Amino acid sequence: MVNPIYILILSLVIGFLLTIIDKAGRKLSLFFLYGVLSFNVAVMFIWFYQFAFVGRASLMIHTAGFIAPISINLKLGLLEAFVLLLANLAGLMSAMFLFKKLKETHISGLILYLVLIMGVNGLVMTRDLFNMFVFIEILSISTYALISIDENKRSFSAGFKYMIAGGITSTFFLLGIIFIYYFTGNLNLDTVLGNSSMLAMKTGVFSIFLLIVSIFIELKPFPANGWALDVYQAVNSGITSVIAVVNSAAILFVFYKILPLLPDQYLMVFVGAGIVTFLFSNLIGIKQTDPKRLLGYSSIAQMGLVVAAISYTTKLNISQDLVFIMAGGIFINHFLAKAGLFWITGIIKRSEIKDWGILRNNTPLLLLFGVLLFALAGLPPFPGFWAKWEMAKIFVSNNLYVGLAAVLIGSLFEAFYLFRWFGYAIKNERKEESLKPVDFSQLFPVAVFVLITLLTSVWIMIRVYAFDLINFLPVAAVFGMYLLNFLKAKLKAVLAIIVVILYGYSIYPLETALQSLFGIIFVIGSGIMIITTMNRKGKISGFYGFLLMMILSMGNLIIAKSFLSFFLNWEFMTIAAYLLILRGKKGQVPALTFITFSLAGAYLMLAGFGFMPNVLSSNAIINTIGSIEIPLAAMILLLLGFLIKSASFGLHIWIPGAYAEAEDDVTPFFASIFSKTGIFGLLLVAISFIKHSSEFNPFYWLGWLGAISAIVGAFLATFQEDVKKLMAYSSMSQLGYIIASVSLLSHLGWISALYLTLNHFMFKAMIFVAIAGVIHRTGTRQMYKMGGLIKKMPISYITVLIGIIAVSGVPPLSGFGSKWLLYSSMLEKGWYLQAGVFFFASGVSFLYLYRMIHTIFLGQLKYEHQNVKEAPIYFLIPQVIFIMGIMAISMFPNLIIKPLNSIVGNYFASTIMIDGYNVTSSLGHWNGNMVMMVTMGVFIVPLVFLILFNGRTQKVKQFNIVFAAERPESPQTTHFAHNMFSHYYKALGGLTKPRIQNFWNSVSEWSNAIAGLFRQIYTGNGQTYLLHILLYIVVLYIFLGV
Amino acid sequence: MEEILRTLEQQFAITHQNKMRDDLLFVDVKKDQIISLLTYLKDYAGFTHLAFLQAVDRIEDKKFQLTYMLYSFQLKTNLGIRVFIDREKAEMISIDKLWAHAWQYQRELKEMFGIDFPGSPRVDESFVLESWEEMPPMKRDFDTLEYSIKTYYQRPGRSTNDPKKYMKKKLYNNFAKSPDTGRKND
Amino acid sequence: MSITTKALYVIISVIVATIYGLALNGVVRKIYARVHGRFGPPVWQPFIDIIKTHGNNVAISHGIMYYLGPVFRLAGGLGTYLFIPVIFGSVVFSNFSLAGDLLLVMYFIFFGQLGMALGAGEGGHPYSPIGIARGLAQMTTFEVPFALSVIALAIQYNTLNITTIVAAQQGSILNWTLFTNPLAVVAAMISLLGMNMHSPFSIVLAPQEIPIGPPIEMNSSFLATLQTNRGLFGAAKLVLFMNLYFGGAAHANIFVALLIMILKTFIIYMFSVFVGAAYPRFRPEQSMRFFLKWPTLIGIASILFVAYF
Amino acid sequence: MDKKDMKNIEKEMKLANEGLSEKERTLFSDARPTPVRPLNKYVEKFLNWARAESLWILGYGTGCGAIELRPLMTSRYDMFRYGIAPRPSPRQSSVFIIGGYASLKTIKRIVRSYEQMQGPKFVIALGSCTINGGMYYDSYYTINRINYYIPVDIYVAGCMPRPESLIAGFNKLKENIKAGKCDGMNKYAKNFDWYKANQKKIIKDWNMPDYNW
Repeated sequence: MVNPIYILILSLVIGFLLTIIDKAGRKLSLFFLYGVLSFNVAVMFIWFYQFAFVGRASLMIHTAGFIAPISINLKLGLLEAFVLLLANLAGLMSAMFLFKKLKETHISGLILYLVLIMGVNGLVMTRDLFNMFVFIEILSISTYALISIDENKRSFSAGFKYMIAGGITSTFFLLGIIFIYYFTGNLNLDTVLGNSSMLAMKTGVFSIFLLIVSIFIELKPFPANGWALDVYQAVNSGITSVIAVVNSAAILFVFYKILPLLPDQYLMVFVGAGIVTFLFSNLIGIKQTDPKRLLGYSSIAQMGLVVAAISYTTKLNISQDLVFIMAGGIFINHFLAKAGLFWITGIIKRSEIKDWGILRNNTPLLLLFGVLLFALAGLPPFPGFWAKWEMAKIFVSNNLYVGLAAVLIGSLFEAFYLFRWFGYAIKNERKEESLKPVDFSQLFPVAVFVLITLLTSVWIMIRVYAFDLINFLPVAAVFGMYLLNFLKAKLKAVLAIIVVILYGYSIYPLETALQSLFGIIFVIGSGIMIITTMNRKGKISGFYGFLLMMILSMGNLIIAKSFLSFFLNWEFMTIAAYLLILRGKKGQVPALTFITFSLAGAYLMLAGFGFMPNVLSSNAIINTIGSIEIPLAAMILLLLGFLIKSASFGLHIWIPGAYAEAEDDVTPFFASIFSKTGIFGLLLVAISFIKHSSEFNPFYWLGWLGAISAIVGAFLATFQEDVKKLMAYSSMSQLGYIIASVSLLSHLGWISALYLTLNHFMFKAMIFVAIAGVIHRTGTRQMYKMGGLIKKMPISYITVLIGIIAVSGVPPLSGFGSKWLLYSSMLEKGWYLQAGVFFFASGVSFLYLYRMIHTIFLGQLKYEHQNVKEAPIYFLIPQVIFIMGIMAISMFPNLIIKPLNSIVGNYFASTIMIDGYNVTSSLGHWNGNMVMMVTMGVFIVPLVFLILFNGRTQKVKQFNIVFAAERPESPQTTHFAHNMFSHYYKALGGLTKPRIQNFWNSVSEWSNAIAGLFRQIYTGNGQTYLLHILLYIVVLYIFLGV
Repeated sequence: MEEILRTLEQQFAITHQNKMRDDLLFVDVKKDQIISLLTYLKDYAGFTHLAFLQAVDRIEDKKFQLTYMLYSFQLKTNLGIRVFIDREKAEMISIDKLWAHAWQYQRELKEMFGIDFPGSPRVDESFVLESWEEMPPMKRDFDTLEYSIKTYYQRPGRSTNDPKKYMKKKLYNNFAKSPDTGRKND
Repeated sequence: MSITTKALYVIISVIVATIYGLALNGVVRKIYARVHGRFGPPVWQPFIDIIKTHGNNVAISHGIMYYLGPVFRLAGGLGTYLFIPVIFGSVVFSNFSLAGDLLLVMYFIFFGQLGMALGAGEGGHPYSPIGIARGLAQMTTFEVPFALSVIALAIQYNTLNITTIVAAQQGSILNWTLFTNPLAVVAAMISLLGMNMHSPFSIVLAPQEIPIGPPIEMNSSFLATLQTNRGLFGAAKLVLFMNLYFGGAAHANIFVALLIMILKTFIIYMFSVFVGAAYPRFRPEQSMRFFLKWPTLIGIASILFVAYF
Repeated sequence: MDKKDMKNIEKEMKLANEGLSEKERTLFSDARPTPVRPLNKYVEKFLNWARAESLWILGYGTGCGAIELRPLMTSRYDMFRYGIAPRPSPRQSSVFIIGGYASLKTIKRIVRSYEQMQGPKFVIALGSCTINGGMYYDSYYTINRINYYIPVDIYVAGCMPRPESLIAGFNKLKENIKAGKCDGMNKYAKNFDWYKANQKKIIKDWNMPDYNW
């Protein structure tokens, strides 16, 4: 066991000797530098191992042979070891990253670096206030100097600002020490803590305040942090990551150490200040386009959040585990991700996030970048996610709603700018020149940190939350497919199908009633749909992994046993969906919209789950939710979250872009399967609600919302030229039906909802697959550019025909069943006007359905499509399967009605009678089988009649039409397709003005404008920054109310 | 009006003037002066409206007579500008820059008389005749009867009568005796 | 009941309805002519027309969907008719009303329209989709007052079963929906104008602007099929309205009941004929706005009336 | 006949459609019209009666004579009482009234519309111009004899004939139909090449298929 004091000693000794060693060559001095840094890491690793796994008590080191408080003492406990391990590792890695720089720079750079790391180590370990001051000064001075390692004007000026800020905080710190010494006669932290009653009076608190606030200023709270931002932007990336991460970690630890001095009642000020910092830094962050400055804002925000978390946990005295997950989670997340990202900015060296498309050329680096970015955005399975989860729970249980809201809004801002950045890296229009090969010395640190991030995540999932292996499957799938990247696409598709089948088989025993229905949709449906993707050629890296991730996480939703597991998989699903949308040709903006809305939904749900009671159960929550009473607030928040996924009116902005711009064979997944997760969520909430109905019934309003979604979706679909957008809005409309029928909360209503869900799943899947085939063959999404394809693609046409009959609810196909159930249940419930709206909506749906089938398949075939062939077989297989499905349940409605009746029977008393194929509700009856028979009868009779009576029937071609005695000039001018419903637009188009779109646009504009306003406080002037700091301290003092 | 005519005489070398009515005058002008004349009339004299542009085949003089019929809304007067161009090399300056709609007249003249208007838009497209391959049919040296007989299968047995005589004989035997027409015939 | 008897009954029922529907068309043409001061075609002219179009010895077909379009249309008419019980209490004329209720009938109307729209679409003539686009657009709007009126009925009679609705109206003339729920009847009758596509809502077929609209390419037997459907479908719609709003046709003697049906449906039809003869045609957007204004408000009022008063 | 012969015959039955560009040829049917064999005598008689009693005229006024069609629909002449009705689409009409002189430009449209009508179809040529050119006999752009281009069933002479004459023409047409004498469609099909040659002789820019189905 090496005494950690040797770290300090060795660093100092080597530091002083370096000037001499350097005479023997830079190699030797570098060897010594790395040697010392590695030594630090090794020592800390051993100690960390000892504390964490062997269970050693924490170590007190007394210097100068005296016992504290007479001498300075150092403490090395689990926390210290942990922080120092990370800090030293970051130090070593940063040094590695700076290898080239250190080779060239003046020897003082190396010395300063060593001293800086030594300062950090000391600062973390020391228990003496004055000693702390000394170390802070050591740290600060070495930092000033290192800032200007690049020797340009901006870094000098940044260093100077840093010095001013450092100077003033040091002054306050010193003042605080003086006062504390005056009151307690001691400077040893433990002793002072022991005598904290001596500081309970106003002046005492003031002295502690001075102490803490100076440390706090060092942590760059908003708005007194202008100096720090300049530093982040101007300084060499390696150094920045040290400043942002290592320095911050040390200062933060000091803050943590001295925080207990402050009486509990004053801690809330720092919680508030931290959250304000988090919110506003992230808000300003959305204005940033320079990646380093952007990361700077993010750093500041994250530090604010950590400060808030630490202050709050200190105030609440909650269990150490939670503190670790909450504060530590955010901290470690920030620590690893930020360091890594700063390094990557150093590698890429592009000062505009728009130019980051260059990253695409280097897959490993892109992967590292992605992992770090997702970690920073607080997505699962990374530590930040768990921290936010716990934070939401704690904040809610202590009624700190404003704080929670601020944190979540801030997180959303952060996610927005991070994903915008990611979007630019993955996708933009420009062609990028190839990236220079990255030095191993630069890549290695990033890789190490990514690895640590992942390991930490896994560790948290297994050790802290004890998740089943099944929850890892989505992530495992991604990595598995990444490893199998060398395989051909078809092989991968087959593999994916096998995985899905095995997965479905393995979760089948876990499923009961309602779960099996959604299991069919999520798992079996996906399995069928994967066949479509087999048409792809080449390797198509990074597709099947995300697809599997989405499918498996959707499957996990239905068997999730806890809210956390549910939410975790929900987030996995969102991530996978985001990445899949981003793959589309013009996927950047839609993907950003999607992830922003999805994350907003996720944060609402997070808050909602915060309100939920803890459940520990061995059964899936969908089965146990009935016994849990969901508080109203949670219900509303959760419903909002689910409504975003099911693209309800007002929250539907993401849907056209996401559906349209995702790749054609992926869109069916979104439209037919992914959208059902929102419905599943709604059912989850509703099941609890029906068992514990409260006075306020959100579902009544949800019913109206569904009706409005249905009608607005239908209207919007009617006026689209883009077939995929048309179908996207159609989905919105159809999901409106489902939302409304779920909200009926009645037996018939739920049968209707589930019937609609299954029906929508099938017809939307087959239509989208058919459309994908058409787009694949014709190469356009604009409907008016197609036409007459029935002759070339008859099977696709039949699919679409059956699909639209099923959508529109025309008997005899299954669509009518859903309409009959819907209206019967609505009238039964007394929702008369809603039923009227649905009648209107289903009428309007004819418009867009006819428009779609006519403009694509009927009318005039274009010259350029004369040689188009039927869609590839891989597109046809799923279509045929779904056609058979639709036909089966149309012909034999009992196949579906009976199971649904028994499923819904678990929640409501049955109100329908099933006699043979005759279904009787309290209002009317419907015999699907007989309808089918009669329809076939009345169809065949005229057909036979016509065949018999028609004279010589000449088959003619497309131009053999009566064209007012002229001949058609070209198919383009003869095909009536573009702006087909102009007359309808004239009459009712006013209803489709993009009001909601405008609303969200103005939300984003206002956020931008406010961000711009706040950003203006950073003038770049050192004196202003100084003023900020002083004013900030005054304001904080006033808030403290001492 | 007088003033305008005077200006025309002084500035544009009008060769001939003919006043048909108070509000209908014709002037003849040389081919090369037509643009400047029309410009003057349109921009200064208030003859803003080009009513029509048509041609007469003066085969005896070996000339085409082009008539630009202008109208002034202020003076409420029609003014015909006549230009004689060579029949053999029938070519005229296009005035579609002055009156955009003139291109249509010029296109018609090109089709019916073969008068070319270089630079006029779409002047070579067919105007009313589809697939016409003969000489321009309105030229007086084109024998339409001969063409019709050659092309359209005359039905034998058709006879032609002078309407006036025929009517007298066939239908209105006593028409001449009626007091009304009788007096006129005298 | 054996299948053969049922089939026989259905055939009788269909033939009666078709003949009645076509004759009604003939009568209406005669009436129009008399209004104009003409003799007009003979009443049986529609039958001759159908025989003649069927008798055409050449036909052209644009493809399978085109071929099936008229079949769909007639199947739609047949089906709509067959799901309506024509005469209350009659076995012969009960059709297949066991298969479903009012909702089924309302949605089966679309079956023929959709099929026809597709068939006409394959014809490739631009006027067809123009007519269809107008027709569908107009349909979405006139369905609204009708649907509202049907909802009002469902509230009033607490059922969607047509036979039950008719049964509830028996006894006295004052039991008719016409008198028990006049607002719903007004709304429905206005939407009937749209359904019948008489002027002022005849823009779909607009012979002057888009010659005859959707069926412009239809010829020979295809056209004859459509003409047959015109009679049958028209009769089916009128029978539906009679059942829902005018007490249906019920009498112990089947022929008297048929007479009642003929009388009632004739009067219902005359309503739209008179309106059609008196009013000029709306433009598409005008008719859409019209239906969504007063008729819809009346429909909502009828719902509120039965639901809350 | 073996299969090969059948194929050859089918090939001969195809029209060349030389007036169309290569690209357009795929968009037009190239089938040749064939004469239709009559059905059973009594059936045909019955159908002829129906055809005669339901005459749908194509609403296409080809010349100045079209002005005489309007009064027919008014209450004064009331053609509806004879079962005559206007129809906007050639697909659905059975009578084509050539309303007076037919210019070269019009004959193109006449041929096209005539061929688009479904048989049996009848032609009434109205006015002297359709018979021998009438007063336009020497015009460079007006055809003289309409029956060189499409078969004509009834001529109504005059310039212009009054609506009464037209009704008389209709009644004559009815008689002829009932007597089974109006077989213009088959005549056209049998003498297709002759008609086509005549048409193509005067229509120089033939840009339509040889038979407009």
